[in-house]
Amino acid sequence: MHREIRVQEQDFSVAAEYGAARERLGACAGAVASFVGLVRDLRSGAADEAVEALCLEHYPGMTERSIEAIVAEAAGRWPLLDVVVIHRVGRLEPAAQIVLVQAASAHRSAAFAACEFIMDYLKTEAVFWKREESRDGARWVEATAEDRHRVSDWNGGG
Amino acid sequence: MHREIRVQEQDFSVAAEYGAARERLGACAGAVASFVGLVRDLRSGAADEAVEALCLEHYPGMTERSIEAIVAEAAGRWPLLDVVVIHRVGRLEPAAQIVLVQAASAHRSAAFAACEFIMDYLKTEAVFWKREESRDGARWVEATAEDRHRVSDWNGGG
Amino acid sequence: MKVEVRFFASLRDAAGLDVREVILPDEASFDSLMNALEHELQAGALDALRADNVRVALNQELTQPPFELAEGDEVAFLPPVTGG
Amino acid sequence: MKVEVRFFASLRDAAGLDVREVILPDEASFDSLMNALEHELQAGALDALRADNVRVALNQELTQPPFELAEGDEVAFLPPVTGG
Repeated sequence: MHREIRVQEQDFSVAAEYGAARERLGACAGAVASFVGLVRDLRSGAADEAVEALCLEHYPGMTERSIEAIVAEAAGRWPLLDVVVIHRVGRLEPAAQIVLVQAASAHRSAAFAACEFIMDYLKTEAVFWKREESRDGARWVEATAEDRHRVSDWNGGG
Repeated sequence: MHREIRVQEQDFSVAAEYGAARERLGACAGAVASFVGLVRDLRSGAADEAVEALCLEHYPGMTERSIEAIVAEAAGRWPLLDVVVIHRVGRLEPAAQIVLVQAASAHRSAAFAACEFIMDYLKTEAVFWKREESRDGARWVEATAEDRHRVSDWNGGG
Repeated sequence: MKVEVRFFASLRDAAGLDVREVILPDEASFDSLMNALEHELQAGALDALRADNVRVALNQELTQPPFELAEGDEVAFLPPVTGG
Repeated sequence: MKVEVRFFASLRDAAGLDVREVILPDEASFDSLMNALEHELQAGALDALRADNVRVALNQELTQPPFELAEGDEVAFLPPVTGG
Protein backbone atom coordinates (compact mmCIF):
# COMPACT_ATOMS: atom_id res chain seq x y z
CA MET A 1 0.00 0.00 0.00
CA HIS A 2 1.20 3.46 -0.87
CA ARG A 3 0.70 5.94 1.95
CA GLU A 4 1.54 9.61 1.98
CA ILE A 5 1.11 12.01 4.87
CA ARG A 6 1.97 15.69 4.69
CA VAL A 7 1.50 18.55 7.14
CA GLN A 8 2.23 21.84 5.44
CA GLU A 9 1.46 25.54 5.34
CA GLN A 10 1.10 25.74 1.57
CA ASP A 11 -2.07 24.88 -0.28
CA PHE A 12 -2.48 21.52 -2.01
CA SER A 13 -3.85 20.48 -5.39
CA VAL A 14 -6.65 17.92 -5.34
CA ALA A 15 -6.09 17.43 -9.07
CA ALA A 16 -2.37 16.67 -8.65
CA GLU A 17 -2.97 14.21 -5.80
CA TYR A 18 -5.73 12.41 -7.68
CA GLY A 19 -3.64 12.29 -10.86
CA ALA A 20 -0.62 10.92 -9.02
CA ALA A 21 -2.72 8.25 -7.32
CA ARG A 22 -4.18 7.12 -10.65
CA GLU A 23 -0.67 6.79 -12.08
CA ARG A 24 0.38 4.68 -9.10
CA LEU A 25 -2.77 2.55 -9.17
CA GLY A 26 -2.97 1.57 -12.80
CA ALA A 27 -6.00 -0.69 -13.24
CA CYS A 28 -6.08 -2.41 -9.85
CA ALA A 29 -8.29 0.11 -8.05
CA GLY A 30 -11.99 0.31 -8.73
CA ALA A 31 -12.69 3.06 -6.22
CA VAL A 32 -11.15 6.36 -5.12
CA ALA A 33 -12.99 8.16 -2.33
CA SER A 34 -11.84 11.58 -1.28
CA PHE A 35 -12.74 14.35 1.07
CA VAL A 36 -11.71 17.99 1.24
CA GLY A 37 -12.39 20.13 4.29
CA LEU A 38 -12.78 23.87 3.61
CA VAL A 39 -12.87 26.91 5.90
CA ARG A 40 -16.49 28.04 6.32
CA ASP A 41 -17.26 31.70 6.82
CA LEU A 42 -19.67 31.01 9.67
CA ARG A 43 -18.74 29.99 13.18
CA SER A 44 -20.00 26.51 13.94
CA GLY A 45 -23.17 26.69 15.97
CA ALA A 46 -23.63 30.45 15.58
CA ALA A 47 -25.30 31.16 12.27
CA ASP A 48 -24.76 34.88 12.31
CA GLU A 49 -21.17 35.21 13.37
CA ALA A 50 -18.68 35.54 10.56
CA VAL A 51 -15.35 33.75 10.79
CA GLU A 52 -12.46 35.80 9.47
CA ALA A 53 -9.80 33.12 9.71
CA LEU A 54 -8.99 29.71 11.08
CA CYS A 55 -5.53 29.30 12.60
CA LEU A 56 -4.20 25.76 12.73
CA GLU A 57 -1.38 24.81 15.04
CA HIS A 58 0.49 21.52 15.28
CA TYR A 59 3.31 19.78 17.14
CA PRO A 60 5.87 18.99 14.43
CA GLY A 61 6.84 15.33 14.54
CA MET A 62 4.14 14.23 16.96
CA THR A 63 1.38 15.46 14.64
CA GLU A 64 2.69 13.51 11.65
CA ARG A 65 3.02 10.38 13.79
CA SER A 66 -0.54 10.79 15.07
CA ILE A 67 -1.78 10.82 11.46
CA GLU A 68 0.40 7.84 10.57
CA ALA A 69 -1.18 5.91 13.43
CA ILE A 70 -4.67 6.75 12.13
CA VAL A 71 -3.79 5.68 8.59
CA ALA A 72 -2.19 2.46 9.88
CA GLU A 73 -5.36 1.69 11.83
CA ALA A 74 -7.45 2.25 8.69
CA ALA A 75 -5.11 0.05 6.64
CA GLY A 76 -5.55 -2.69 9.20
CA ARG A 77 -9.33 -2.51 8.92
CA TRP A 78 -9.78 -2.29 5.15
CA PRO A 79 -7.86 -3.54 2.09
CA LEU A 80 -6.53 -0.19 0.89
CA LEU A 81 -4.25 0.36 -2.08
CA ASP A 82 -3.36 4.02 -1.67
CA VAL A 83 -3.95 6.64 1.02
CA VAL A 84 -3.04 10.33 0.93
CA VAL A 85 -3.59 12.70 3.84
CA ILE A 86 -2.57 16.34 3.52
CA HIS A 87 -3.32 18.69 6.40
CA ARG A 88 -2.56 22.37 6.32
CA VAL A 89 -1.44 24.49 9.26
CA GLY A 90 -1.15 28.24 9.74
CA ARG A 91 -3.69 30.99 9.14
CA LEU A 92 -6.41 30.05 6.62
CA GLU A 93 -9.12 32.34 5.34
CA PRO A 94 -12.71 31.38 4.47
CA ALA A 95 -13.01 29.06 1.44
CA ALA A 96 -9.41 27.85 1.85
CA GLN A 97 -8.67 24.14 1.74
CA ILE A 98 -7.77 22.65 5.14
CA VAL A 99 -7.44 18.93 4.63
CA LEU A 100 -7.47 16.27 1.92
CA VAL A 101 -8.08 12.59 2.58
CA GLN A 102 -7.96 10.31 -0.46
CA ALA A 103 -8.33 6.54 -0.20
CA ALA A 104 -8.26 3.98 -3.02
CA SER A 105 -9.31 0.37 -2.90
CA ALA A 106 -10.51 -2.37 -5.23
CA HIS A 107 -14.09 -1.75 -4.07
CA ARG A 108 -16.05 1.28 -2.98
CA SER A 109 -17.10 0.16 0.49
CA ALA A 110 -13.50 0.04 1.73
CA ALA A 111 -12.56 3.33 0.07
CA PHE A 112 -15.56 5.16 1.54
CA ALA A 113 -15.19 3.66 5.00
CA ALA A 114 -11.47 4.41 5.22
CA CYS A 115 -11.92 7.99 4.04
CA GLU A 116 -14.64 8.67 6.59
CA PHE A 117 -12.79 6.81 9.36
CA ILE A 118 -9.62 8.84 8.79
CA MET A 119 -11.59 12.12 8.81
CA ASP A 120 -13.38 11.16 12.03
CA TYR A 121 -10.07 10.35 13.70
CA LEU A 122 -8.40 13.51 12.39
CA LYS A 123 -11.18 15.45 14.11
CA THR A 124 -10.63 13.78 17.48
CA GLU A 125 -7.18 12.18 17.65
CA ALA A 126 -4.77 13.97 15.36
CA VAL A 127 -2.52 16.49 17.13
CA PHE A 128 -3.85 19.80 15.83
CA TRP A 129 -5.43 22.82 17.45
CA LYS A 130 -7.73 25.30 15.77
CA ARG A 131 -8.51 28.88 16.65
CA GLU A 132 -11.39 30.68 14.98
CA GLU A 133 -10.89 34.40 14.56
CA SER A 134 -13.97 36.59 14.25
CA ARG A 135 -14.59 40.31 14.60
CA ASP A 136 -15.34 39.80 18.29
CA GLY A 137 -12.12 37.97 19.03
CA ALA A 138 -10.73 34.48 18.86
CA ARG A 139 -11.67 31.18 20.42
CA TRP A 140 -10.15 27.71 20.48
CA VAL A 141 -12.31 25.11 18.75
CA GLU A 142 -12.82 21.67 20.25
CA ALA A 143 -14.05 18.43 18.71
CA THR A 144 -17.82 18.23 19.01
CA ALA A 145 -19.89 15.63 20.84
CA GLU A 146 -20.92 14.34 17.40
CA ASP A 147 -17.23 13.94 16.44
CA ARG A 148 -16.64 11.85 19.57
CA HIS A 149 -19.74 9.75 18.94
CA ARG A 150 -18.59 9.01 15.42
CA VAL A 151 -15.25 7.70 16.70
CA SER A 152 -17.03 5.68 19.34
CA ASP A 153 -19.21 4.16 16.58
CA TRP A 154 -16.10 2.91 14.75
CA ASN A 155 -15.25 1.01 17.91
CA GLY A 156 -18.57 -0.69 18.35
CA GLY A 157 -19.89 1.97 20.73
CA GLY A 158 -23.44 3.26 20.54
CA MET B 1 -28.83 23.57 -4.26
CA HIS B 2 -26.83 23.26 -7.44
CA ARG B 3 -27.26 19.86 -9.09
CA GLU B 4 -25.64 18.63 -12.24
CA ILE B 5 -26.18 15.27 -13.88
CA ARG B 6 -24.43 14.17 -17.04
CA VAL B 7 -24.38 10.89 -18.95
CA GLN B 8 -21.71 10.95 -21.62
CA GLU B 9 -19.28 8.92 -23.66
CA GLN B 10 -16.36 11.28 -23.22
CA ASP B 11 -14.09 11.24 -20.19
CA PHE B 12 -14.52 13.77 -17.38
CA SER B 13 -12.08 15.86 -15.36
CA VAL B 14 -12.26 15.49 -11.60
CA ALA B 15 -10.14 18.62 -11.30
CA ALA B 16 -12.52 20.70 -13.43
CA GLU B 17 -15.61 19.51 -11.55
CA TYR B 18 -14.02 20.16 -8.17
CA GLY B 19 -12.78 23.58 -9.26
CA ALA B 20 -16.20 24.57 -10.62
CA ALA B 21 -17.91 23.46 -7.41
CA ARG B 22 -15.52 25.50 -5.29
CA GLU B 23 -16.26 28.57 -7.40
CA ARG B 24 -19.99 28.04 -6.94
CA LEU B 25 -19.70 27.34 -3.22
CA GLY B 26 -17.56 30.22 -2.06
CA ALA B 27 -17.14 29.90 1.72
CA CYS B 28 -20.42 28.27 2.68
CA ALA B 29 -19.33 24.65 2.30
CA GLY B 30 -17.09 23.01 4.84
CA ALA B 31 -17.04 19.61 3.17
CA VAL B 32 -16.70 18.18 -0.32
CA ALA B 33 -16.86 14.38 -0.55
CA SER B 34 -16.25 12.70 -3.85
CA PHE B 35 -16.00 9.29 -5.37
CA VAL B 36 -14.59 8.06 -8.65
CA GLY B 37 -15.25 4.58 -9.96
CA LEU B 38 -12.58 3.12 -12.25
CA VAL B 39 -12.51 0.08 -14.52
CA ARG B 40 -10.56 -2.70 -12.81
CA ASP B 41 -8.56 -5.16 -14.87
CA LEU B 42 -9.87 -8.15 -12.93
CA ARG B 43 -13.32 -9.62 -13.22
CA SER B 44 -15.17 -9.27 -9.94
CA GLY B 45 -15.07 -12.52 -8.02
CA ALA B 46 -12.54 -14.16 -10.29
CA ALA B 47 -9.04 -13.16 -9.30
CA ASP B 48 -7.30 -14.56 -12.32
CA GLU B 49 -9.50 -13.51 -15.21
CA ALA B 50 -8.47 -10.31 -16.90
CA VAL B 51 -11.11 -7.84 -18.02
CA GLU B 52 -10.36 -6.29 -21.39
CA ALA B 53 -13.18 -3.76 -21.41
CA LEU B 54 -16.38 -2.72 -19.70
CA CYS B 55 -19.23 -1.71 -22.01
CA LEU B 56 -21.85 0.55 -20.48
CA GLU B 57 -25.25 0.91 -22.03
CA HIS B 58 -28.05 3.28 -21.05
CA TYR B 59 -31.59 4.32 -22.02
CA PRO B 60 -31.26 7.99 -23.02
CA GLY B 61 -33.77 10.09 -21.15
CA MET B 62 -34.86 7.45 -18.69
CA THR B 63 -31.31 6.99 -17.38
CA GLU B 64 -30.85 10.69 -16.68
CA ARG B 65 -34.20 10.81 -14.90
CA SER B 66 -33.31 7.78 -12.79
CA ILE B 67 -30.19 9.62 -11.61
CA GLU B 68 -32.17 12.81 -10.98
CA ALA B 69 -34.54 10.82 -8.77
CA ILE B 70 -31.61 9.43 -6.78
CA VAL B 71 -30.07 12.89 -6.32
CA ALA B 72 -33.46 14.34 -5.32
CA GLU B 73 -33.86 11.60 -2.72
CA ALA B 74 -30.37 12.39 -1.34
CA ALA B 75 -31.17 16.12 -1.27
CA GLY B 76 -34.30 15.34 0.74
CA ARG B 77 -32.31 13.38 3.29
CA TRP B 78 -29.30 15.69 3.81
CA PRO B 79 -28.69 19.46 3.63
CA LEU B 80 -26.61 19.48 0.45
CA LEU B 81 -25.22 22.55 -1.29
CA ASP B 82 -23.92 21.08 -4.52
CA VAL B 83 -24.12 17.68 -6.18
CA VAL B 84 -22.46 16.55 -9.40
CA VAL B 85 -22.96 13.11 -10.94
CA ILE B 86 -21.21 12.22 -14.19
CA HIS B 87 -21.62 8.74 -15.57
CA ARG B 88 -19.90 7.49 -18.68
CA VAL B 89 -21.32 5.07 -21.22
CA GLY B 90 -19.75 3.17 -24.10
CA ARG B 91 -16.68 0.97 -24.16
CA LEU B 92 -14.19 1.65 -21.36
CA GLU B 93 -10.81 0.02 -20.94
CA PRO B 94 -9.12 -0.90 -17.66
CA ALA B 95 -8.10 2.13 -15.53
CA ALA B 96 -10.67 4.37 -17.27
CA GLN B 97 -12.95 6.56 -15.17
CA ILE B 98 -16.58 5.35 -15.09
CA VAL B 99 -18.40 7.59 -12.66
CA LEU B 100 -17.92 10.70 -10.52
CA VAL B 101 -20.13 11.59 -7.57
CA GLN B 102 -19.28 14.83 -5.78
CA ALA B 103 -21.35 16.17 -2.89
CA ALA B 104 -20.78 19.37 -0.90
CA SER B 105 -22.37 20.38 2.36
CA ALA B 106 -21.69 22.60 5.35
CA HIS B 107 -20.58 19.55 7.34
CA ARG B 108 -18.81 16.33 6.49
CA SER B 109 -21.39 13.83 7.71
CA ALA B 110 -23.96 14.99 5.13
CA ALA B 111 -21.40 15.15 2.31
CA PHE B 112 -20.09 11.63 3.02
CA ALA B 113 -23.54 10.11 3.49
CA ALA B 114 -24.95 11.65 0.31
CA CYS B 115 -21.95 10.59 -1.78
CA GLU B 116 -22.16 7.01 -0.56
CA PHE B 117 -25.97 6.92 -0.82
CA ILE B 118 -25.87 8.12 -4.44
CA MET B 119 -23.22 5.53 -5.34
CA ASP B 120 -25.21 2.72 -3.70
CA TYR B 121 -28.32 3.74 -5.62
CA LEU B 122 -26.41 4.11 -8.89
CA LYS B 123 -25.32 0.49 -8.44
CA THR B 124 -28.86 -0.81 -7.96
CA GLU B 125 -31.41 1.70 -9.31
CA ALA B 126 -29.89 3.80 -12.07
CA VAL B 127 -30.76 2.64 -15.56
CA PHE B 128 -27.44 1.29 -16.84
CA TRP B 129 -26.24 -2.07 -17.97
CA LYS B 130 -22.66 -3.30 -17.93
CA ARG B 131 -20.98 -5.97 -19.97
CA GLU B 132 -17.53 -7.22 -19.05
CA GLU B 133 -15.41 -8.35 -21.98
CA SER B 134 -12.64 -10.81 -21.29
CA ARG B 135 -10.56 -13.10 -23.48
CA ASP B 136 -13.12 -15.86 -22.94
CA GLY B 137 -16.09 -13.79 -24.01
CA ALA B 138 -18.49 -11.30 -22.53
CA ARG B 139 -20.98 -11.41 -19.69
CA TRP B 140 -23.58 -9.02 -18.36
CA VAL B 141 -22.82 -7.79 -14.84
CA GLU B 142 -25.54 -7.55 -12.20
CA ALA B 143 -25.65 -5.64 -8.93
CA THR B 144 -24.27 -7.82 -6.14
CA ALA B 145 -26.07 -9.04 -3.03
CA GLU B 146 -23.86 -6.60 -1.08
CA ASP B 147 -25.06 -3.74 -3.31
CA ARG B 148 -28.67 -4.64 -2.55
CA HIS B 149 -27.98 -4.92 1.17
CA ARG B 150 -26.42 -1.48 1.20
CA VAL B 151 -29.53 0.03 -0.37
CA SER B 152 -31.72 -1.86 2.07
CA ASP B 153 -29.61 -0.42 4.93
CA TRP B 154 -30.40 3.12 3.78
CA ASN B 155 -34.05 2.27 4.22
CA GLY B 156 -33.80 0.92 7.72
CA GLY B 157 -33.43 -2.69 6.56
CA GLY B 158 -31.01 -5.10 8.20
CA MET C 1 -51.48 1.90 -34.42
CA LYS C 2 -47.71 1.92 -34.17
CA VAL C 3 -45.76 1.15 -31.00
CA GLU C 4 -41.99 1.32 -30.63
CA VAL C 5 -40.45 -1.51 -28.63
CA ARG C 6 -36.94 -1.35 -27.19
CA PHE C 7 -34.76 -4.16 -25.90
CA PHE C 8 -31.75 -3.49 -23.70
CA ALA C 9 -28.59 -5.36 -22.75
CA SER C 10 -29.14 -9.12 -22.34
CA LEU C 11 -32.68 -8.74 -23.72
CA ARG C 12 -31.30 -7.17 -26.86
CA ASP C 13 -29.10 -10.24 -27.18
CA ALA C 14 -32.15 -12.47 -26.64
CA ALA C 15 -34.38 -10.55 -29.05
CA GLY C 16 -31.66 -10.22 -31.64
CA LEU C 17 -32.43 -6.51 -32.13
CA ASP C 18 -32.55 -3.31 -30.10
CA VAL C 19 -35.65 -1.58 -31.41
CA ARG C 20 -38.71 -2.68 -33.37
CA GLU C 21 -41.76 -0.86 -34.60
CA VAL C 22 -44.83 -3.05 -34.08
CA ILE C 23 -48.20 -2.45 -35.78
CA LEU C 24 -51.12 -3.31 -33.51
CA PRO C 25 -54.93 -3.00 -33.83
CA ASP C 26 -56.43 0.05 -32.07
CA GLU C 27 -57.15 -0.46 -28.36
CA ALA C 28 -54.32 -2.93 -28.05
CA SER C 29 -52.89 -3.82 -24.65
CA PHE C 30 -49.51 -4.94 -23.40
CA ASP C 31 -50.71 -8.53 -23.83
CA SER C 32 -51.54 -7.92 -27.50
CA LEU C 33 -48.04 -6.56 -27.90
CA MET C 34 -46.53 -9.68 -26.35
CA ASN C 35 -48.58 -11.86 -28.70
CA ALA C 36 -47.39 -9.83 -31.67
CA LEU C 37 -43.79 -10.07 -30.49
CA GLU C 38 -44.04 -13.85 -30.19
CA HIS C 39 -44.38 -13.99 -33.96
CA GLU C 40 -41.81 -11.34 -34.74
CA LEU C 41 -38.89 -12.29 -32.51
CA GLN C 42 -36.54 -15.22 -32.59
CA ALA C 43 -37.32 -18.35 -30.60
CA GLY C 44 -36.75 -18.03 -26.84
CA ALA C 45 -36.98 -14.26 -26.89
CA LEU C 46 -40.40 -14.18 -25.26
CA ASP C 47 -39.28 -16.31 -22.33
CA ALA C 48 -36.45 -13.87 -21.73
CA LEU C 49 -38.86 -10.90 -21.84
CA ARG C 50 -41.19 -12.63 -19.37
CA ALA C 51 -38.49 -13.43 -16.78
CA ASP C 52 -39.32 -12.33 -13.21
CA ASN C 53 -36.48 -9.84 -13.04
CA VAL C 54 -37.41 -8.00 -16.24
CA ARG C 55 -39.10 -4.63 -15.77
CA VAL C 56 -41.20 -2.82 -18.35
CA ALA C 57 -41.14 0.91 -19.06
CA LEU C 58 -44.03 2.64 -20.83
CA ASN C 59 -42.88 5.93 -22.31
CA GLN C 60 -39.77 5.78 -20.12
CA GLU C 61 -41.68 5.28 -16.86
CA LEU C 62 -41.53 1.93 -15.07
CA THR C 63 -45.04 0.49 -15.43
CA GLN C 64 -46.40 -2.80 -14.18
CA PRO C 65 -48.30 -4.72 -16.91
CA PRO C 66 -51.08 -5.16 -17.82
CA PHE C 67 -51.67 -1.71 -19.35
CA GLU C 68 -53.35 -0.31 -22.46
CA LEU C 69 -51.34 1.10 -25.34
CA ALA C 70 -51.84 4.20 -27.48
CA GLU C 71 -50.48 5.33 -30.83
CA GLY C 72 -46.81 6.24 -30.61
CA ASP C 73 -46.19 4.61 -27.23
CA GLU C 74 -42.67 3.47 -26.43
CA VAL C 75 -42.40 0.19 -24.56
CA ALA C 76 -39.03 -0.91 -23.22
CA PHE C 77 -37.89 -4.18 -21.67
CA LEU C 78 -35.26 -3.67 -18.99
CA PRO C 79 -33.15 -6.47 -17.52
CA PRO C 80 -31.70 -5.88 -14.02
CA VAL C 81 -29.87 -2.56 -13.99
CA THR C 82 -26.52 -1.68 -12.48
CA GLY C 83 -24.49 1.49 -12.78
CA GLY C 84 -21.68 3.12 -10.85
CA MET D 1 19.69 18.73 34.08
CA LYS D 2 17.86 20.62 31.40
CA VAL D 3 14.32 19.83 30.27
CA GLU D 4 12.45 21.55 27.44
CA VAL D 5 8.80 22.28 28.15
CA ARG D 6 6.31 23.12 25.41
CA PHE D 7 2.85 24.67 25.69
CA PHE D 8 0.31 24.47 22.88
CA ALA D 9 -2.79 26.38 21.86
CA SER D 10 -4.88 27.52 24.86
CA LEU D 11 -2.12 26.38 27.23
CA ARG D 12 0.35 28.64 25.45
CA ASP D 13 -2.10 31.47 26.06
CA ALA D 14 -2.35 30.44 29.72
CA ALA D 15 1.40 30.03 30.19
CA GLY D 16 2.20 33.17 28.27
CA LEU D 17 4.91 31.38 26.28
CA ASP D 18 5.30 28.44 23.93
CA VAL D 19 8.56 26.87 25.04
CA ARG D 20 10.71 27.07 28.14
CA GLU D 21 13.95 25.44 29.19
CA VAL D 22 13.77 24.41 32.83
CA ILE D 23 16.79 23.48 34.94
CA LEU D 24 16.04 20.69 37.41
CA PRO D 25 18.13 18.71 39.90
CA ASP D 26 19.25 15.25 38.69
CA GLU D 27 16.66 12.49 39.20
CA ALA D 28 13.82 14.96 38.90
CA SER D 29 10.29 13.76 38.21
CA PHE D 30 7.26 15.24 36.47
CA ASP D 31 6.15 16.55 39.88
CA SER D 32 9.45 18.38 40.37
CA LEU D 33 8.90 19.96 36.98
CA MET D 34 5.41 21.12 37.95
CA ASN D 35 6.82 22.65 41.14
CA ALA D 36 9.47 24.46 39.15
CA LEU D 37 6.90 25.70 36.66
CA GLU D 38 4.75 27.08 39.46
CA HIS D 39 7.49 29.60 40.16
CA GLU D 40 8.33 30.34 36.55
CA LEU D 41 4.92 30.80 34.94
CA GLN D 42 2.31 33.49 35.34
CA ALA D 43 -0.49 33.08 37.90
CA GLY D 44 -3.21 30.63 36.92
CA ALA D 45 -1.00 28.80 34.43
CA LEU D 46 -0.56 25.74 36.67
CA ASP D 47 -4.31 25.29 37.09
CA ALA D 48 -4.66 25.28 33.31
CA LEU D 49 -1.87 22.69 32.95
CA ARG D 50 -3.52 20.48 35.58
CA ALA D 51 -6.99 20.50 33.97
CA ASP D 52 -8.54 17.06 33.47
CA ASN D 53 -8.57 17.33 29.69
CA VAL D 54 -4.87 18.22 29.36
CA ARG D 55 -2.60 15.42 28.14
CA VAL D 56 1.15 15.27 28.64
CA ALA D 57 3.66 14.08 26.06
CA LEU D 58 7.16 12.96 27.06
CA ASN D 59 9.49 13.11 24.05
CA GLN D 60 6.45 13.33 21.77
CA GLU D 61 4.74 10.23 23.18
CA LEU D 62 1.59 10.62 25.25
CA THR D 63 2.62 9.61 28.76
CA GLN D 64 0.54 9.49 31.91
CA PRO D 65 2.28 11.25 34.86
CA PRO D 66 3.92 10.58 37.21
CA PHE D 67 7.16 9.76 35.40
CA GLU D 68 10.87 10.35 35.86
CA LEU D 69 12.79 12.84 33.74
CA ALA D 70 16.19 12.64 32.11
CA GLU D 71 18.59 15.21 30.68
CA GLY D 72 17.28 16.65 27.40
CA ASP D 73 13.73 15.37 27.79
CA GLU D 74 10.98 17.26 26.01
CA VAL D 75 7.73 17.59 27.96
CA ALA D 76 4.66 19.00 26.21
CA PHE D 77 1.26 20.01 27.54
CA LEU D 78 -1.55 19.35 25.06
CA PRO D 79 -5.04 20.75 25.40
CA PRO D 80 -7.84 18.81 23.62
CA VAL D 81 -6.88 18.26 19.99
CA THR D 82 -8.97 18.63 16.86
CA GLY D 83 -7.93 18.50 13.24
CA GLY D 84 -9.67 17.94 9.93
